[in-house]
Amino acid sequence: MVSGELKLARPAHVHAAKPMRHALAAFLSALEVPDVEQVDVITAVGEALANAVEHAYRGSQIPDVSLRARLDADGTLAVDVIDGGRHLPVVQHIDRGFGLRIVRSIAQSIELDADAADGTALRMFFKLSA
Amino acid sequence: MVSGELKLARPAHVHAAKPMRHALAAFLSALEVPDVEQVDVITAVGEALANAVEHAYRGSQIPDVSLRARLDADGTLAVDVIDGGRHLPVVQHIDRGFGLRIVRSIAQSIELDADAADGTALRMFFKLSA
Amino acid sequence: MSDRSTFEVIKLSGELDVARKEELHAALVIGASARAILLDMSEVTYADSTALTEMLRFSTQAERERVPVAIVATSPQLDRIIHYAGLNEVFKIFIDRGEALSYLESAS
Amino acid sequence: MSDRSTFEVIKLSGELDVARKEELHAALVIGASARAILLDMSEVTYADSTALTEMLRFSTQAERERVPVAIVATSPQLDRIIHYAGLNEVFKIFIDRGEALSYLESAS
Ligand SMILES: Nc1ncnc2c1ncn2[C@@H]1O[C@H](COP(=O)(O)OP(=O)(O)O)[C@@H](O)[C@H]1O
Ligand SMILES: Nc1ncnc2c1ncn2[C@@H]1O[C@H](COP(=O)(O)OP(=O)(O)O)[C@@H](O)[C@H]1O
Repeated sequence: MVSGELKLARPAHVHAAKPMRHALAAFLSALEVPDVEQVDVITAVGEALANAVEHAYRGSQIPDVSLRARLDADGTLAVDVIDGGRHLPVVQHIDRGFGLRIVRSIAQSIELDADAADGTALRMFFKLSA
Repeated sequence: MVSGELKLARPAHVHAAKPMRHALAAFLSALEVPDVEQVDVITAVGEALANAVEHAYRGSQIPDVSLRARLDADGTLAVDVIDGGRHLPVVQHIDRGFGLRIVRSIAQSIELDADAADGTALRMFFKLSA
Repeated sequence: MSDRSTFEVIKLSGELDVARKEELHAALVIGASARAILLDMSEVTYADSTALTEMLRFSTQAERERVPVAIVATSPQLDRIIHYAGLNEVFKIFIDRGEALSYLESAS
Repeated sequence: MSDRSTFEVIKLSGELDVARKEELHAALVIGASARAILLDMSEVTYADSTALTEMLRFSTQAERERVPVAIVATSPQLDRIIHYAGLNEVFKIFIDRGEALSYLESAS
Protein backbone atom coordinates (compact mmCIF):
# COMPACT_ATOMS: atom_id res chain seq x y z
CA MET A 1 0.00 0.00 0.00
CA VAL A 2 1.41 3.29 -1.11
CA SER A 3 0.41 6.53 0.56
CA GLY A 4 1.94 9.72 1.79
CA GLU A 5 1.72 13.28 2.90
CA LEU A 6 3.83 16.35 2.31
CA LYS A 7 3.60 19.71 4.05
CA LEU A 8 5.87 22.61 3.31
CA ALA A 9 5.72 26.17 4.57
CA ARG A 10 8.19 28.93 3.82
CA PRO A 11 8.32 32.60 2.94
CA ALA A 12 6.72 33.22 -0.45
CA HIS A 13 9.75 34.47 -2.38
CA VAL A 14 9.59 33.96 -6.14
CA HIS A 15 12.44 31.49 -5.72
CA ALA A 16 10.32 29.28 -3.47
CA ALA A 17 8.21 27.82 -6.27
CA LYS A 18 10.94 25.74 -7.92
CA PRO A 19 12.19 23.77 -4.88
CA MET A 20 8.59 23.26 -3.75
CA ARG A 21 7.73 21.77 -7.16
CA HIS A 22 10.83 19.58 -6.95
CA ALA A 23 9.87 18.37 -3.47
CA LEU A 24 6.41 17.47 -4.73
CA ALA A 25 7.87 15.63 -7.74
CA ALA A 26 10.29 13.65 -5.56
CA PHE A 27 7.44 12.91 -3.13
CA LEU A 28 5.36 11.53 -6.02
CA SER A 29 8.31 9.53 -7.35
CA ALA A 30 8.87 7.98 -3.93
CA LEU A 31 5.22 6.93 -4.04
CA GLU A 32 5.73 5.34 -7.45
CA VAL A 33 3.63 7.83 -9.39
CA PRO A 34 4.83 7.49 -12.99
CA ASP A 35 6.49 10.52 -14.62
CA VAL A 36 3.74 10.89 -17.19
CA GLU A 37 1.18 11.47 -14.40
CA GLN A 38 3.54 13.67 -12.41
CA VAL A 39 3.98 16.11 -15.28
CA ASP A 40 0.37 17.30 -15.19
CA VAL A 41 0.24 17.50 -11.41
CA ILE A 42 3.43 19.54 -11.29
CA THR A 43 2.11 21.82 -14.02
CA ALA A 44 -1.12 22.51 -12.14
CA VAL A 45 0.50 22.91 -8.73
CA GLY A 46 3.24 25.01 -10.34
CA GLU A 47 0.56 27.50 -11.44
CA ALA A 48 -0.88 27.69 -7.96
CA LEU A 49 2.60 28.25 -6.50
CA ALA A 50 3.42 30.86 -9.13
CA ASN A 51 0.26 32.79 -8.24
CA ALA A 52 1.03 32.53 -4.55
CA VAL A 53 4.60 33.79 -4.77
CA GLU A 54 3.87 36.40 -7.41
CA HIS A 55 1.01 37.90 -5.50
CA ALA A 56 2.77 37.75 -2.16
CA TYR A 57 5.67 39.69 -3.55
CA ARG A 58 3.51 42.72 -4.25
CA GLY A 59 3.21 43.64 -0.57
CA SER A 60 6.00 44.94 1.61
CA GLN A 61 6.01 42.06 4.10
CA ILE A 62 6.48 38.58 2.68
CA PRO A 63 3.89 36.12 3.97
CA ASP A 64 4.30 32.36 3.90
CA VAL A 65 3.27 30.06 1.12
CA SER A 66 2.36 26.53 2.06
CA LEU A 67 1.88 23.39 0.10
CA ARG A 68 0.07 20.34 1.41
CA ALA A 69 -0.22 17.18 -0.59
CA ARG A 70 -1.81 13.91 0.37
CA LEU A 71 -1.88 10.76 -1.71
CA ASP A 72 -4.28 8.06 -0.56
CA ALA A 73 -3.96 4.38 -1.35
CA ASP A 74 -6.83 4.63 -3.86
CA GLY A 75 -4.85 7.09 -5.99
CA THR A 76 -6.60 10.29 -4.89
CA LEU A 77 -4.14 13.14 -4.63
CA ALA A 78 -5.28 16.31 -2.87
CA VAL A 79 -3.03 19.35 -3.00
CA ASP A 80 -3.58 22.66 -1.21
CA VAL A 81 -1.61 25.77 -1.99
CA ILE A 82 -2.23 28.44 0.59
CA ASP A 83 -0.75 31.89 0.68
CA GLY A 84 -1.00 34.57 3.29
CA GLY A 85 -1.11 37.44 0.81
CA ARG A 86 -3.94 39.91 0.66
CA HIS A 87 -6.11 38.39 -2.06
CA LEU A 88 -7.50 40.38 -4.96
CA PRO A 89 -11.26 40.79 -5.36
CA VAL A 90 -12.89 37.49 -6.25
CA VAL A 91 -14.17 38.75 -9.58
CA GLN A 92 -10.59 39.20 -10.67
CA HIS A 93 -9.71 35.69 -9.62
CA ILE A 94 -11.57 33.92 -12.35
CA ASP A 95 -9.98 33.23 -15.71
CA ARG A 96 -8.05 36.41 -16.12
CA GLY A 97 -4.81 34.73 -17.16
CA PHE A 98 -3.70 31.26 -18.16
CA GLY A 99 -2.95 30.08 -14.64
CA LEU A 100 -6.34 29.01 -13.35
CA ARG A 101 -7.39 27.86 -16.82
CA ILE A 102 -4.47 25.43 -16.83
CA VAL A 103 -5.23 24.26 -13.30
CA ARG A 104 -8.88 23.64 -14.24
CA SER A 105 -7.91 21.67 -17.36
CA ILE A 106 -5.71 19.33 -15.36
CA ALA A 107 -7.31 18.85 -11.95
CA GLN A 108 -10.29 16.56 -11.46
CA SER A 109 -11.83 19.37 -9.40
CA ILE A 110 -10.68 22.50 -7.61
CA GLU A 111 -11.84 24.60 -4.67
CA LEU A 112 -10.74 28.21 -4.64
CA ASP A 113 -11.12 29.96 -1.32
CA ALA A 114 -10.16 33.54 -1.88
CA ASP A 115 -11.60 34.53 1.47
CA ALA A 116 -9.53 32.12 3.50
CA ALA A 117 -8.52 33.79 6.74
CA ASP A 118 -4.89 33.34 5.85
CA GLY A 119 -5.06 34.53 2.23
CA THR A 120 -5.91 32.55 -0.86
CA ALA A 121 -6.32 28.78 -0.67
CA LEU A 122 -6.53 26.67 -3.79
CA ARG A 123 -7.35 23.00 -3.33
CA MET A 124 -6.86 20.65 -6.27
CA PHE A 125 -7.88 17.03 -6.55
CA PHE A 126 -6.22 14.62 -8.98
CA LYS A 127 -7.13 11.03 -9.70
CA LEU A 128 -3.96 9.02 -10.23
CA SER A 129 -3.75 5.45 -11.43
CA ALA A 130 -2.84 4.38 -7.83
CA MET B 1 9.07 30.68 9.11
CA VAL B 2 10.15 27.44 7.53
CA SER B 3 8.61 24.15 8.57
CA GLY B 4 7.35 20.96 7.06
CA GLU B 5 6.35 17.36 7.29
CA LEU B 6 6.85 14.37 5.03
CA LYS B 7 5.22 10.96 5.31
CA LEU B 8 5.85 8.14 2.90
CA ALA B 9 4.70 4.53 3.05
CA ARG B 10 5.32 1.86 0.45
CA PRO B 11 6.28 -1.78 0.15
CA ALA B 12 9.82 -2.33 1.44
CA HIS B 13 11.52 -3.44 -1.78
CA VAL B 14 15.25 -2.83 -1.92
CA HIS B 15 14.52 -0.29 -4.66
CA ALA B 16 12.40 1.78 -2.28
CA ALA B 17 15.34 3.28 -0.39
CA LYS B 18 16.69 5.47 -3.19
CA PRO B 19 13.48 7.37 -4.13
CA MET B 20 12.68 7.77 -0.42
CA ARG B 21 16.10 9.34 0.19
CA HIS B 22 15.56 11.59 -2.82
CA ALA B 23 12.15 12.67 -1.53
CA LEU B 24 13.67 13.53 1.83
CA ALA B 25 16.49 15.49 0.17
CA ALA B 26 14.05 17.46 -1.99
CA PHE B 27 11.88 18.07 1.09
CA LEU B 28 14.90 19.46 2.94
CA SER B 29 15.90 21.58 -0.05
CA ALA B 30 12.41 23.04 -0.26
CA LEU B 31 12.81 24.01 3.40
CA GLU B 32 16.12 25.71 2.64
CA VAL B 33 18.30 23.22 4.50
CA PRO B 34 21.77 23.69 2.99
CA ASP B 35 23.33 20.77 1.10
CA VAL B 36 26.12 20.40 3.63
CA GLU B 37 23.59 19.68 6.40
CA GLN B 38 21.47 17.48 4.15
CA VAL B 39 24.36 15.14 3.39
CA ASP B 40 24.59 13.83 6.95
CA VAL B 41 20.85 13.55 7.42
CA ILE B 42 20.50 11.58 4.18
CA THR B 43 23.41 9.35 5.20
CA ALA B 44 21.84 8.52 8.56
CA VAL B 45 18.32 8.06 7.24
CA GLY B 46 19.74 6.08 4.30
CA GLU B 47 21.14 3.57 6.81
CA ALA B 48 17.79 3.23 8.53
CA LEU B 49 16.06 2.72 5.17
CA ALA B 50 18.68 0.20 4.05
CA ASN B 51 18.13 -1.83 7.22
CA ALA B 52 14.37 -1.67 6.80
CA VAL B 53 14.31 -2.83 3.17
CA GLU B 54 17.08 -5.38 3.59
CA HIS B 55 15.47 -6.99 6.57
CA ALA B 56 11.96 -6.91 5.10
CA TYR B 57 13.20 -8.72 2.02
CA ARG B 58 14.16 -11.78 4.03
CA GLY B 59 10.56 -12.84 4.60
CA SER B 60 8.18 -14.12 1.96
CA GLN B 61 5.63 -11.31 2.26
CA ILE B 62 6.86 -7.79 1.80
CA PRO B 63 5.74 -5.43 4.56
CA ASP B 64 5.66 -1.66 4.24
CA VAL B 65 8.45 0.70 5.09
CA SER B 66 7.50 4.15 6.18
CA LEU B 67 9.41 7.35 6.58
CA ARG B 68 8.19 10.32 8.59
CA ALA B 69 10.11 13.53 8.80
CA ARG B 70 9.21 16.72 10.58
CA LEU B 71 11.19 19.92 10.54
CA ASP B 72 10.19 22.51 13.10
CA ALA B 73 10.84 26.21 12.83
CA ASP B 74 13.58 25.96 15.49
CA GLY B 75 15.61 23.63 13.24
CA THR B 76 14.76 20.36 14.98
CA LEU B 77 14.37 17.58 12.47
CA ALA B 78 12.79 14.33 13.67
CA VAL B 79 12.81 11.36 11.32
CA ASP B 80 11.16 7.99 11.93
CA VAL B 81 11.87 4.95 9.81
CA ILE B 82 9.43 2.19 10.57
CA ASP B 83 9.32 -1.22 9.02
CA GLY B 84 6.81 -3.99 9.40
CA GLY B 85 9.36 -6.78 9.22
CA ARG B 86 9.84 -9.34 11.98
CA HIS B 87 12.68 -7.80 13.95
CA LEU B 88 15.74 -9.69 15.00
CA PRO B 89 16.50 -10.18 18.72
CA VAL B 90 17.46 -6.91 20.36
CA VAL B 91 20.94 -8.10 21.28
CA GLN B 92 21.70 -8.40 17.61
CA HIS B 93 20.48 -4.91 16.95
CA ILE B 94 23.31 -3.13 18.63
CA ASP B 95 26.48 -2.28 16.78
CA ARG B 96 26.83 -5.42 14.73
CA GLY B 97 27.48 -3.65 11.48
CA PHE B 98 28.30 -0.13 10.37
CA GLY B 99 24.69 0.98 9.94
CA LEU B 100 23.68 1.93 13.46
CA ARG B 101 27.17 3.15 14.25
CA ILE B 102 26.88 5.65 11.42
CA VAL B 103 23.40 6.69 12.51
CA ARG B 104 24.64 7.25 16.07
CA SER B 105 27.59 9.33 14.90
CA ILE B 106 25.36 11.66 12.95
CA ALA B 107 22.08 12.01 14.85
CA GLN B 108 21.79 14.20 17.91
CA SER B 109 19.95 11.31 19.54
CA ILE B 110 18.17 8.15 18.48
CA GLU B 111 15.40 5.94 19.81
CA LEU B 112 15.37 2.37 18.62
CA ASP B 113 12.14 0.50 19.25
CA ALA B 114 12.71 -3.05 18.12
CA ASP B 115 9.52 -4.17 19.83
CA ALA B 116 7.24 -1.77 18.01
CA ALA B 117 3.97 -3.52 17.21
CA ASP B 118 4.56 -2.96 13.54
CA GLY B 119 8.21 -4.03 13.37
CA THR B 120 11.32 -1.96 14.01
CA ALA B 121 11.04 1.77 14.53
CA LEU B 122 14.09 3.98 14.53
CA ARG B 123 13.62 7.61 15.48
CA MET B 124 16.42 10.05 14.83
CA PHE B 125 16.72 13.67 15.91
CA PHE B 126 18.92 16.17 14.13
CA LYS B 127 19.60 19.76 15.07
CA LEU B 128 19.81 21.86 11.94
CA SER B 129 20.87 25.47 11.73
CA ALA B 130 17.20 26.46 11.07
CA MET C 1 14.96 33.05 -46.86
CA SER C 2 18.02 34.00 -48.88
CA ASP C 3 20.01 35.99 -46.35
CA ARG C 4 20.82 33.64 -43.51
CA SER C 5 22.57 36.33 -41.51
CA THR C 6 19.24 37.90 -40.59
CA PHE C 7 17.98 34.64 -39.18
CA GLU C 8 18.06 34.75 -35.38
CA VAL C 9 18.23 32.00 -32.79
CA ILE C 10 17.09 32.57 -29.20
CA LYS C 11 18.00 29.67 -26.97
CA LEU C 12 16.41 29.13 -23.57
CA SER C 13 17.05 26.37 -21.09
CA GLY C 14 16.13 24.99 -17.68
CA GLU C 15 12.95 25.78 -15.82
CA LEU C 16 11.19 28.91 -17.00
CA ASP C 17 9.13 29.82 -14.00
CA VAL C 18 7.90 32.93 -12.24
CA ALA C 19 11.38 33.58 -10.80
CA ARG C 20 12.78 34.02 -14.32
CA LYS C 21 10.05 36.28 -15.67
CA GLU C 22 12.25 39.34 -16.08
CA GLU C 23 15.13 37.38 -17.57
CA LEU C 24 12.70 35.89 -20.09
CA HIS C 25 11.19 39.27 -20.82
CA ALA C 26 14.66 40.59 -21.65
CA ALA C 27 15.57 37.54 -23.77
CA LEU C 28 12.45 37.58 -25.92
CA VAL C 29 13.13 40.58 -28.11
CA ILE C 30 13.03 40.85 -31.88
CA GLY C 31 16.35 42.01 -33.30
CA ALA C 32 16.07 45.02 -35.60
CA SER C 33 17.45 43.08 -38.59
CA ALA C 34 15.76 39.74 -37.84
CA ARG C 35 13.73 38.31 -40.68
CA ALA C 36 12.92 35.04 -38.94
CA ILE C 37 13.41 33.70 -35.42
CA LEU C 38 14.09 30.22 -34.16
CA LEU C 39 13.11 30.00 -30.50
CA ASP C 40 15.08 26.99 -29.34
CA MET C 41 13.38 25.62 -26.22
CA SER C 42 14.74 22.09 -26.65
CA GLU C 43 16.56 22.39 -23.33
CA VAL C 44 13.64 23.87 -21.44
CA THR C 45 12.38 21.27 -18.98
CA TYR C 46 9.53 23.25 -17.43
CA ALA C 47 7.51 26.36 -18.15
CA ASP C 48 4.69 27.98 -16.21
CA SER C 49 2.07 30.45 -17.35
CA THR C 50 4.32 33.43 -16.68
CA ALA C 51 6.62 32.03 -19.38
CA LEU C 52 3.68 31.39 -21.72
CA THR C 53 2.57 34.98 -21.23
CA GLU C 54 6.00 36.24 -22.26
CA MET C 55 6.04 33.86 -25.23
CA LEU C 56 2.62 35.10 -26.32
CA ARG C 57 3.69 38.73 -26.06
CA PHE C 58 6.77 37.96 -28.13
CA SER C 59 4.85 35.96 -30.72
CA THR C 60 2.20 38.65 -31.06
CA GLN C 61 4.80 41.33 -31.58
CA ALA C 62 6.65 39.20 -34.13
CA GLU C 63 3.44 38.67 -36.05
CA ARG C 64 2.80 42.39 -36.07
CA GLU C 65 6.30 42.92 -37.48
CA ARG C 66 5.80 40.02 -39.94
CA VAL C 67 8.74 38.09 -38.53
CA PRO C 68 8.01 34.34 -38.51
CA VAL C 69 8.83 32.52 -35.29
CA ALA C 70 9.36 28.76 -35.03
CA ILE C 71 9.55 27.19 -31.59
CA VAL C 72 11.48 23.99 -30.96
CA ALA C 73 10.02 22.26 -27.89
CA THR C 74 10.77 18.71 -26.84
CA SER C 75 9.90 18.42 -23.16
CA PRO C 76 6.54 16.75 -22.48
CA GLN C 77 5.72 19.33 -19.82
CA LEU C 78 6.26 22.26 -22.19
CA ASP C 79 4.23 20.59 -24.92
CA ARG C 80 1.39 19.83 -22.54
CA ILE C 81 1.16 23.22 -20.86
CA ILE C 82 1.06 24.92 -24.26
CA HIS C 83 -1.91 22.71 -25.12
CA TYR C 84 -3.65 23.29 -21.82
CA ALA C 85 -3.31 27.04 -22.34
CA GLY C 86 -4.79 26.64 -25.83
CA LEU C 87 -1.67 28.14 -27.38
CA ASN C 88 -0.84 25.23 -29.68
CA GLU C 89 -2.95 26.93 -32.37
CA VAL C 90 -1.11 30.20 -31.85
CA PHE C 91 2.53 29.08 -31.69
CA LYS C 92 4.37 27.20 -34.44
CA ILE C 93 5.81 24.31 -32.47
CA PHE C 94 8.31 21.77 -33.82
CA ILE C 95 9.93 18.79 -32.13
CA ASP C 96 12.64 18.80 -34.75
CA ARG C 97 15.01 21.66 -35.37
CA GLY C 98 15.30 20.78 -39.05
CA GLU C 99 11.57 21.07 -39.53
CA ALA C 100 11.52 24.37 -37.68
CA LEU C 101 14.18 25.70 -40.03
CA SER C 102 12.32 24.47 -43.13
CA TYR C 103 9.24 26.28 -41.88
CA LEU C 104 11.20 29.50 -41.39
CA GLU C 105 12.74 29.14 -44.89
CA SER C 106 9.32 28.87 -46.45
CA ALA C 107 7.64 31.50 -44.27
CA SER C 108 10.13 34.32 -44.53
CA MET D 1 55.34 -0.62 -10.65
CA SER D 2 57.09 -1.46 -13.89
CA ASP D 3 54.49 -3.51 -15.70
CA ARG D 4 51.53 -1.22 -16.24
CA SER D 5 49.46 -3.92 -17.89
CA THR D 6 48.85 -5.55 -14.53
CA PHE D 7 47.48 -2.36 -13.10
CA GLU D 8 43.68 -2.56 -12.85
CA VAL D 9 41.00 0.11 -12.73
CA ILE D 10 37.56 -0.58 -11.31
CA LYS D 11 35.15 2.26 -11.95
CA LEU D 12 31.90 2.66 -10.05
CA SER D 13 29.28 5.36 -10.42
CA GLY D 14 25.95 6.64 -9.16
CA GLU D 15 24.37 5.71 -5.85
CA LEU D 16 25.79 2.57 -4.28
CA ASP D 17 23.01 1.53 -2.00
CA VAL D 18 21.44 -1.67 -0.72
CA ALA D 19 19.72 -2.29 -4.08
CA ARG D 20 23.11 -2.58 -5.79
CA LYS D 21 24.77 -4.86 -3.25
CA GLU D 22 25.08 -7.85 -5.57
CA GLU D 23 26.26 -5.78 -8.49
CA LEU D 24 28.92 -4.29 -6.26
CA HIS D 25 29.90 -7.69 -4.90
CA ALA D 26 30.46 -8.88 -8.48
CA ALA D 27 32.39 -5.76 -9.48
CA LEU D 28 34.80 -5.81 -6.55
CA VAL D 29 37.03 -8.73 -7.51
CA ILE D 30 40.79 -8.88 -7.73
CA GLY D 31 41.95 -9.91 -11.19
CA ALA D 32 44.36 -12.86 -11.16
CA SER D 33 47.14 -10.81 -12.73
CA ALA D 34 46.46 -7.55 -10.90
CA ARG D 35 49.44 -6.07 -9.08
CA ALA D 36 47.65 -2.88 -8.05
CA ILE D 37 44.09 -1.62 -8.20
CA LEU D 38 42.67 1.83 -8.67
CA LEU D 39 39.11 1.92 -7.39
CA ASP D 40 37.71 4.95 -9.16
CA MET D 41 34.69 6.18 -7.17
CA SER D 42 34.91 9.75 -8.47
CA GLU D 43 31.45 9.41 -10.00
CA VAL D 44 29.87 7.80 -6.97
CA THR D 45 27.44 10.30 -5.45
CA TYR D 46 26.20 8.21 -2.52
CA ALA D 47 27.18 5.05 -0.66
CA ASP D 48 25.54 3.32 2.25
CA SER D 49 26.98 0.81 4.72
CA THR D 50 26.20 -2.14 2.46
CA ALA D 51 28.64 -0.59 -0.03
CA LEU D 52 31.20 0.04 2.73
CA THR D 53 30.92 -3.59 3.78
CA GLU D 54 31.70 -4.73 0.23
CA MET D 55 34.58 -2.28 0.00
CA LEU D 56 35.98 -3.55 3.27
CA ARG D 57 35.75 -7.17 2.15
CA PHE D 58 37.52 -6.26 -1.08
CA SER D 59 40.18 -4.24 0.65
CA THR D 60 40.85 -6.99 3.19
CA GLN D 61 41.20 -9.60 0.48
CA ALA D 62 43.51 -7.35 -1.53
CA GLU D 63 45.70 -6.84 1.53
CA ARG D 64 45.87 -10.58 2.06
CA GLU D 65 46.99 -10.96 -1.56
CA ARG D 66 49.40 -8.02 -1.18
CA VAL D 67 47.69 -6.03 -3.94
CA PRO D 68 47.63 -2.32 -3.10
CA VAL D 69 44.29 -0.56 -3.59
CA ALA D 70 43.87 3.19 -3.99
CA ILE D 71 40.40 4.68 -3.85
CA VAL D 72 39.52 7.91 -5.62
CA ALA D 73 36.55 9.50 -3.86
CA THR D 74 35.35 13.04 -4.43
CA SER D 75 31.76 13.20 -3.25
CA PRO D 76 31.32 14.76 0.20
CA GLN D 77 28.81 12.08 1.17
CA LEU D 78 31.19 9.24 0.37
CA ASP D 79 34.04 10.92 2.18
CA ARG D 80 31.90 11.55 5.25
CA ILE D 81 30.33 8.12 5.53
CA ILE D 82 33.78 6.51 5.29
CA HIS D 83 34.83 8.67 8.22
CA TYR D 84 31.70 7.95 10.26
CA ALA D 85 32.31 4.23 9.75
CA GLY D 86 35.89 4.70 10.94
CA LEU D 87 37.22 3.33 7.65
CA ASN D 88 39.36 6.31 6.73
CA GLU D 89 42.25 4.65 8.55
CA VAL D 90 41.67 1.41 6.66
CA PHE D 91 41.17 2.62 3.09
CA LYS D 92 43.69 4.62 1.07
CA ILE D 93 41.53 7.49 -0.12
CA PHE D 94 42.58 10.14 -2.64
CA ILE D 95 40.67 13.09 -4.04
CA ASP D 96 43.06 13.25 -6.96
CA ARG D 97 43.53 10.44 -9.46
CA GLY D 98 47.16 11.43 -10.05
CA GLU D 99 48.00 11.08 -6.38
CA ALA D 100 46.24 7.73 -6.25
CA LEU D 101 48.39 6.53 -9.16
CA SER D 102 51.58 7.78 -7.52
CA TYR D 103 50.65 5.88 -4.40
CA LEU D 104 50.10 2.70 -6.39
CA GLU D 105 53.43 3.20 -8.22
CA SER D 106 55.28 3.42 -4.95
CA ALA D 107 53.35 0.69 -3.16
CA SER D 108 53.44 -2.07 -5.75
N1 LIG E 1 -2.80 33.29 -4.83
C1 LIG E 1 -3.40 34.43 -5.28
N2 LIG E 1 -3.46 35.51 -4.52
C2 LIG E 1 -4.05 36.63 -4.97
N3 LIG E 1 -4.63 36.77 -6.16
C3 LIG E 1 -4.58 35.72 -6.96
C4 LIG E 1 -3.99 34.48 -6.58
N4 LIG E 1 -4.14 33.61 -7.59
C5 LIG E 1 -4.77 34.28 -8.56
N5 LIG E 1 -5.04 35.53 -8.20
C6 LIG E 1 -5.75 36.56 -8.99
O1 LIG E 1 -6.47 35.88 -10.01
C7 LIG E 1 -6.01 36.30 -11.29
C8 LIG E 1 -6.07 35.13 -12.28
O2 LIG E 1 -5.08 34.17 -11.95
P1 LIG E 1 -4.51 33.26 -13.09
O3 LIG E 1 -5.62 32.58 -13.81
O4 LIG E 1 -3.50 32.37 -12.46
O5 LIG E 1 -3.86 34.23 -14.11
P2 LIG E 1 -2.56 35.13 -14.02
O6 LIG E 1 -1.89 34.86 -12.71
O7 LIG E 1 -1.79 34.67 -15.22
O8 LIG E 1 -3.07 36.53 -14.15
C9 LIG E 1 -4.63 36.85 -11.05
O9 LIG E 1 -4.23 37.77 -12.02
C10 LIG E 1 -4.78 37.48 -9.69
O10 LIG E 1 -5.39 38.75 -9.81
N1 LIG F 1 15.01 -2.53 10.58
C1 LIG F 1 15.55 -3.66 11.10
N2 LIG F 1 14.81 -4.77 11.20
C2 LIG F 1 15.35 -5.88 11.72
N3 LIG F 1 16.61 -6.00 12.16
C3 LIG F 1 17.38 -4.93 12.08
C4 LIG F 1 16.90 -3.71 11.56
N4 LIG F 1 17.89 -2.80 11.65
C5 LIG F 1 18.94 -3.45 12.16
N5 LIG F 1 18.65 -4.74 12.43
C6 LIG F 1 19.53 -5.76 13.02
O1 LIG F 1 20.59 -5.08 13.67
C7 LIG F 1 21.83 -5.44 13.07
C8 LIG F 1 22.76 -4.26 13.10
O2 LIG F 1 22.32 -3.28 12.18
P1 LIG F 1 23.36 -2.30 11.55
O3 LIG F 1 24.15 -1.64 12.59
O4 LIG F 1 22.63 -1.41 10.64
O5 LIG F 1 24.35 -3.22 10.77
P2 LIG F 1 24.19 -4.09 9.45
O6 LIG F 1 22.82 -3.80 8.90
O7 LIG F 1 25.29 -3.56 8.61
O8 LIG F 1 24.38 -5.51 9.90
C9 LIG F 1 21.48 -5.96 11.70
O9 LIG F 1 22.42 -6.84 11.21
C10 LIG F 1 20.16 -6.62 11.96
O10 LIG F 1 20.36 -7.90 12.51
